[in-house]
Amino acid sequence: MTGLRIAVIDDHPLFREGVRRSLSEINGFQIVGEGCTKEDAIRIARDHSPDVILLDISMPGGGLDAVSPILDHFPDQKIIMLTVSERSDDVTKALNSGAKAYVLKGVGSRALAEIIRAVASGEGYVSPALSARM
Amino acid sequence: LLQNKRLHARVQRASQRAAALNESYLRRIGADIHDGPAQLMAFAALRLDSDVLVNPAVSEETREVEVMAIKESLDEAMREIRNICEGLVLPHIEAADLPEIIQRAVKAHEYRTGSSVDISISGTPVQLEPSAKICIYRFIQEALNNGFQHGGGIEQRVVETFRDQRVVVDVSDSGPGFDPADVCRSGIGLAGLRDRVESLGGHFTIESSARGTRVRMSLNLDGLEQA
Amino acid sequence: LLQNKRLHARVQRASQRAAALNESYLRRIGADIHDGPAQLMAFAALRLDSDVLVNPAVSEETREVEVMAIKESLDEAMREIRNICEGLVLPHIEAADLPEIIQRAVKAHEYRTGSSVDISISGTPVQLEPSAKICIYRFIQEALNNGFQHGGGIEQRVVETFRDQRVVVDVSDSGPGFDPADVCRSGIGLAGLRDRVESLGGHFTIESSARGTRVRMSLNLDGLEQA
Ligand SMILES: Nc1ncnc2c1ncn2[C@@H]1O[C@H](COP(=O)(O)OP(=O)(O)OP(=O)(O)O)[C@@H](O)[C@H]1O
Ligand SMILES: Nc1ncnc2c1ncn2[C@@H]1O[C@H](COP(=O)(O)OP(=O)(O)OP(=O)(O)O)[C@@H](O)[C@H]1O
Ligand SMILES: [K+]
Ligand SMILES: [Mg+2]
Ligand SMILES: [Mg+2]
Ligand SMILES: [Mg+2]
Repeated sequence: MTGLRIAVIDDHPLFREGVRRSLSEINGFQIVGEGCTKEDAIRIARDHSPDVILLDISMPGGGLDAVSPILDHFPDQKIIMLTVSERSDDVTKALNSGAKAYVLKGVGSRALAEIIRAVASGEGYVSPALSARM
Repeated sequence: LLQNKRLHARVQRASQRAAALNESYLRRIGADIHDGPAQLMAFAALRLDSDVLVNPAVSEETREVEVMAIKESLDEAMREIRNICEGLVLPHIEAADLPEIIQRAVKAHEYRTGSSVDISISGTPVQLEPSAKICIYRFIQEALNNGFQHGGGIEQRVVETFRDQRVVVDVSDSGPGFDPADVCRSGIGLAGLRDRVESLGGHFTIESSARGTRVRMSLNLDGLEQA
Repeated sequence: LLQNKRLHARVQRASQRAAALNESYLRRIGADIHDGPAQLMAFAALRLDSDVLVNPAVSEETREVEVMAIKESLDEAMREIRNICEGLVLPHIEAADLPEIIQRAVKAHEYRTGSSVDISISGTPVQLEPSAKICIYRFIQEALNNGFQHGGGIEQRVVETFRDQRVVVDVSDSGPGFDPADVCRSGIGLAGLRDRVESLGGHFTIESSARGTRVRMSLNLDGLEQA
């Protein structure tokens, strides 16, 4: 099966499992890597070059600190932050570092799938609750 | 005068640390919520959107399994939130006297851990400020918690005595003990207790050996004059 | 000596109240969580049990509506939890200097309320303890909040000045004012601010008239010696 190749980096196993299951029941996605640290994110980007990386913020090493190292080597890598944090500092840092999208956890599976497709095709996205405030 | 100044300086430093401590306590609550309930709720929200829940082609059994998984994570989130809130909120202790406060702190610990704790109370009737009651409650709560977590919960005891106008509360266990010198001041457990007690002008001591640990606090009832 | 004793007594009383205050703050957070997100989650959990979700006889549309209602209340619960956590956790202020702290407190208020606040900062470079920084941040946060809630947010200003080794921070508005004598000491807003400031040996004053309100705190940089 082909389709968009996705990596999920999040230190919460249940949430990761939720993403895996959600994408697997929708056609057109394939999980090619899972991890739970900043180092995992960098390694998976290098070894699997996924189409899109879903990246948590609050995890060992810090998700935000993985963005620049990944983009330094693979400038075209598409990264979606998927996090509980709605701190404006985090949003700003993520987007300034080159993440293509910033999605708040609480997003539904179908909505998430659409956002991933949009980002894969070159669009950006920020959760409405946040973009309204910026 | 010099002594007075030193004492004053100590109280003030302790109360500065108590303020910083409170902030780190709040930060810990924030982190607890973020790492626990928030993630579980995020999972529930994600899965609630799944096609499995609405698609008529999906079997009743498959749907049932999915709904149960969502419900479980929501239930777990609610349990965690309840625990966090419970730890936050002191029982109303304004109206309680010293024996009641000690008993409540011990009961809450026994209930939470399923373990049992010996109590001995002097029974001397003493009038305490709310701040002193809070301090004693939090002291017993955290010290019992440490005895359970780090001391294996072995022979835990709470002993209250009254001498020379001082209320003395000991919390002890017969666990493996530890070297208090190894514990850094910045923690929010033992260091927090010391700050709480000293910011009220009281004394705080730890004794620990291979035979067990005793943490002691004492408060002078006449306040600072005789501190 | 007598003066020293009185000063000491004041600091100690304030720090006792600060301890009680922390508890009531924690209690309020507990109550906020309990009344808000916990109720919404309970609602979601209840609806998740509904037969509508699994019964094959129910139409896709009906099921969809039910799922949406559950998702709504979960979303709302998450929003509330995020808000509560945000208010809990101070930005990291250890590394920040005084101007930054003031700016952050003001920015956070402007961001949250969508209103705007004037700032004036003396620019005198001063070294502050973390406890003093926290105190100033929380002071500005709560005083701006009051000015917005009760003072209509009219011409809100934060002014920092430095004189005689004291950092002075004023938060003011041109709202309708109030009689400070009417405010009971047990609140956790203004009373809390006073206790925070006094427990660090500082001064706290309120001036209010029909032309507006000014709340002022000042801290002595040389600590207690010259307090
Ligand atoms: N009753 C005890 N028996 C054995 N070791 C103890 C006991 N109490 C404390 N300690 C030791 O002292 C350390 C510091 O205790 P403290 O309460 O400050 O932090 P903590 O319990 O590790 O974490 P926290 O209380 O912040 O959750 C503990 O990690 C443990 O090693
Ligand atoms: N800037 C202000 N303008 C007008 N009235 C004020 C102002 N600040 C405070 N007050 C009055 O003083 C009262 C006490 O304020 P305080 O901050 O102690 O409590 P609160 O704001 O009512 O509640 P809380 O802060 O606990 O949420 C307010 O209810 C209000 O009547
Ligand atoms: K996160
Ligand atoms: Mg995480
Ligand atoms: Mg501990
Ligand atoms: Mg207020």
